[in-house]
Amino acid sequence: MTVSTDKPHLSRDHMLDLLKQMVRIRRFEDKCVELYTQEKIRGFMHVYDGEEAIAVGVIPVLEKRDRIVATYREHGHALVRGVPMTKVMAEMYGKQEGCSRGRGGSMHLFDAATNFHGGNAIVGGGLPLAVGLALADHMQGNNLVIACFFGEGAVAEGEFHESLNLAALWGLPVLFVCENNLYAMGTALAISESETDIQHKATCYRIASEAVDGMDVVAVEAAARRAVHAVRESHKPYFLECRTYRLRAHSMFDPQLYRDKGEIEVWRHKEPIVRFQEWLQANQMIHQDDVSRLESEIDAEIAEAVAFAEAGTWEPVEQLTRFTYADPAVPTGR
Amino acid sequence: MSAIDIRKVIQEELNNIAPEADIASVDPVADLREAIDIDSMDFLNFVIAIHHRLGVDIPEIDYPKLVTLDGAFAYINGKLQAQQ
Amino acid sequence: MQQGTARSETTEMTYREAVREALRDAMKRDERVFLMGEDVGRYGGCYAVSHGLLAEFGPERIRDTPLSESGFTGAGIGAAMVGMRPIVELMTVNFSLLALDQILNTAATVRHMSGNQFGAPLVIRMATGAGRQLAAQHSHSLEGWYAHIPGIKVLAPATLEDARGMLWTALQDPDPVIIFENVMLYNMAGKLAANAGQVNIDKAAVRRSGRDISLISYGGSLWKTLEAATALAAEGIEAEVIDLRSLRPLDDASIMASVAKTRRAIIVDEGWRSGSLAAEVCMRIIEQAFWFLDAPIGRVCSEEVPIPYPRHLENAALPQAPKIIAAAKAALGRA
Amino acid sequence: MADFLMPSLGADMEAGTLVEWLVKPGDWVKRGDVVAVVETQKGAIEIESFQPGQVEKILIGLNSKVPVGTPLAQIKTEAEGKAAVATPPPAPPPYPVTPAVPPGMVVATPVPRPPPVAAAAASPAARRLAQERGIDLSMIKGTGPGGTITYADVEQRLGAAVAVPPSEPMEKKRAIGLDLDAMRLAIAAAMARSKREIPHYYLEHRIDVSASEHWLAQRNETRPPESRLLMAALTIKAVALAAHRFPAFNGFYRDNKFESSKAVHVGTAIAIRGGGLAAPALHDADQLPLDELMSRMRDLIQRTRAGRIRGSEISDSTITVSSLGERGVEALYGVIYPPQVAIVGFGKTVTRPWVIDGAIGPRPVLAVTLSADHRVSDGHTGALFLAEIGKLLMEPDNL
Repeated sequence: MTVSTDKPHLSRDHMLDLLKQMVRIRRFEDKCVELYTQEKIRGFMHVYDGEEAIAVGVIPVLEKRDRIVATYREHGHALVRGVPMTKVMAEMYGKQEGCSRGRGGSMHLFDAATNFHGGNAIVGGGLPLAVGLALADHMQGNNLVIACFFGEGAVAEGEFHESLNLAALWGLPVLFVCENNLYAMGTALAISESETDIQHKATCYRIASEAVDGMDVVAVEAAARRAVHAVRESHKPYFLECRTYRLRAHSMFDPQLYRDKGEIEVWRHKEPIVRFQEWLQANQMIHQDDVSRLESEIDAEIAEAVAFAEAGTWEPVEQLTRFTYADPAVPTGR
Repeated sequence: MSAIDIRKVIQEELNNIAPEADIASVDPVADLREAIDIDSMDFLNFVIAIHHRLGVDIPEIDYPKLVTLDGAFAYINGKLQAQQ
Repeated sequence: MQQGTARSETTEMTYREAVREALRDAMKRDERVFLMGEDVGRYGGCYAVSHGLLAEFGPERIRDTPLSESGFTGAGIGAAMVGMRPIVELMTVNFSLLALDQILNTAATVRHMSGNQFGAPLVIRMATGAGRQLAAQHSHSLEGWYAHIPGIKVLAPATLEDARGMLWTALQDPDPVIIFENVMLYNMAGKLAANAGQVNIDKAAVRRSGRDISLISYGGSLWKTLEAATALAAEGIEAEVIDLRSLRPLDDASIMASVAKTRRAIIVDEGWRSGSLAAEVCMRIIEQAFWFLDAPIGRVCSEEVPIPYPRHLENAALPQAPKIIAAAKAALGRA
Repeated sequence: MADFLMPSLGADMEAGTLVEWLVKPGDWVKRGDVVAVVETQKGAIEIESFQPGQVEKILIGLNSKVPVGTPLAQIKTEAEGKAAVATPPPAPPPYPVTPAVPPGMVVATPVPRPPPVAAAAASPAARRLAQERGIDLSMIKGTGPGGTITYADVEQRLGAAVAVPPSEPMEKKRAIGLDLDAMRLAIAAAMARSKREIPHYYLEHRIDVSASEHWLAQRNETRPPESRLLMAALTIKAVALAAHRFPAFNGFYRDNKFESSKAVHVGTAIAIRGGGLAAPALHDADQLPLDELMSRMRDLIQRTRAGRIRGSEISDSTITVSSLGERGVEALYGVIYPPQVAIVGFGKTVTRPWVIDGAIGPRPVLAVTLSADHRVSDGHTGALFLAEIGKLLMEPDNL
């Protein structure tokens, strides 16, 4: 699912594809929540409901050779990037057919084939990593773009500032994408940051920056085109703040004491799928049968993924310590 | 070193030599060799122990002064005071 | 002092110069290698190890970093993940705590966690140990912490040969390797073979053979242990001194071979006793050589106290030769 | 009909308390509708139905705490609701109960196979007991893993019940580790055999020991206690040197013949506090310098009284010396320890009137006695033997 980066396409196929990608994430996350309540998925799980427009708007603009670093809320990013839904679901089950051999789980999806350098459970942990990937590219001259996704919570981490400074100081091709969903777990932005205009923080490091309505997939895509183009040409980092909102709890076990239901309802009407679908229907770009067709295609893909995971196998315990260190017989990357 | 400490050391060392004897109830002026059946080797070990623990050297000619509990205490106490 | 010395088979050198030689050698032989750390370039290194390297290799490969330990260590890990062979210098183990998250949660873990999708073949060097009256925050000896972590290897070069030879071998390793250089050794001078080069990094070494007791140590403490062994010999006690060299993985075979012969062991470790590397070595001896033991295994570690600033207190807190001698005699049942 | 189950909402949630129903039987629900509120340790959480259909029956009352997976209500699926009874949707496949620990996860660390028994592998405790009781480990067959010798093996080898396990701290009691009753039986047997089999003859010789006493006092004067000598050391050395010159008193009478011994191992009779006697050997006493002999004797006495004599020390003596010290009697006539052939006794040193160069003066006089086996030697050589001991004691420099 790559999109030409020169001028914004508003073709019907492209619009339908954007809608399908967002609905695909939403329904996948919905199934994951169901499976979690049935104890099929364990550990921590953070779903992407409400923020789909960012992954769907940004990731397709990247090229196959570019690299992505994400966070523990990375199911959507992995799916849009092209990590097979079967392997993602199997990973959620902990089966060895999963994309990280079942060893990572929801927060640690890795895929070398798509240069998906993983989820990361440490807030801000991915930023220095992305800088490193960009440093290597800087030295190897492959003119890549390294997209680094993180929540607004990460800006409080030293690593955020260290990474932005390093990227700006050494001129490294990092596209910093901040998914500002207003809440760092239970802490609203206003009570965790002196300067709540996140995008402004980037200017302190002389990094070109922009803020965009994260609920508008078309706006996000347009901003992403500008950003990726800028990074590719200038070899300098670019900071894209996407203002969004998460409809579900931070994670499964979160009674959301920190926000009231009214606020959630307000955002439910502004969420990306509802807005985009209503806009498309208002402009006769799509019809109800288009929607039901793409929904049934998605449900079939999800059913197949669940079946694949259910049929998956447990890694034999004798292999517990395997790959703690490199195995000379097995090259890295498989 | 206090008087009590000195008597405690003497009692402990005699106890090492004659474990089954009840040193505490021995008449302080009685001849230890009779009271708790110690021979010349035992007495030499006692003298060695006192030298080791308290740094007091007891020449052979002074041995007779230490054959009773009181005698031993007086002799050792005197030597320690002199060293202070 | 490096080039042009007469072709005698050995050159007089300090431990610091041996490490510098190792860096120069690695940088010349592999262009993927670059050095990154605080003050390694213009300043020439906090312990003057990288002095002169900036002029020789330029700012791209001798990279001064801001005080962002987590940042540049993570960057080193990231660069190693995709083809570079960085040498990250964390000035001392004390500052490595800021980078421990990157070292543990990414470097040590990524290969296993990603199902072998990614590795992190970098080398992290850090100074360690006390003895310079730098007080509590700058005197840690936490080799044991790192030796606890599966996924990384941990080395402690105590001799000039190891300071010179371990780096290149470590750089060839596909997994992260941490090299601890004890601060008290930098000034240690000695003779090094002119053609000294690569050494193995997984075997312990018998620095002094003996039959009465095994004194097992590493890094800075090795020299205090040898001093103790010499003193013991004067009293007719023949101590065998084992230099662990690799703290992870531990060379069990060499340890057990020695203990099976002497039947007694004392471990000398500058870490704090509780949960220390010494504790681990003791437990392995009990697990593998229990039937040969003739005396309880002894340990000589730092006193469990933040290292104090005054010299006499610092010395009292650290393992010293007299403590080692006393422990050895106790194990031999001699006053 | 599908069951609506208590959902698992967190990695560490085992149960939930249903605090509010938002639907009642007959209500229609779609996927994602919130149907109830559950109280957990983290607070109240709205739970949604993933099963569209009509609420058939509420199974659980309010405020009842139930484990995860408990059916809370029954929902008639849409199809069922509208048409003939359709087969209920297949119950989700039984969730493979992941064992808390996947099978075989706990890899039992193998019991370390002890190395092949090159040296006698024995547990530290076994070694200590064997060393204390003078037992030779290589004589014991180990029953521990891999034939390794355990504490019990050594204990078993000792036979007699060990009075007190050596690890117990020493309280006020007779010498630890020594079974005095067993010892009394052993002495009785030896003495009876000696009297039965050995034709003893007895000799006595009195010696002026002023020279030795003066030599001792002068020598000890400048020495710390640790390196001082006792008269006992001189007497034993004298007997040893004499036994070396008169082999008829130094050896074993076995199988009806006498074998003299080149080596002189002097059995030193040691009284054990609270009764009991042992005469462990001072090996090669004739070749030991006095200081060495003294320190070995001290060690031997201390170990004997602690019950820690080696097997070899008990059986090796070639001649025995017995002394009752200062408070004994003037002369003692010992009973020979079979298979030895002689025992020399030293009485108490007594100040007696003594004739020197025709004049009488007080002199410290010591009675030396000999009990010897008349099958091996006779009075004449016995007398020469005693005279030699006397001469040596009067010229201490030769000791």
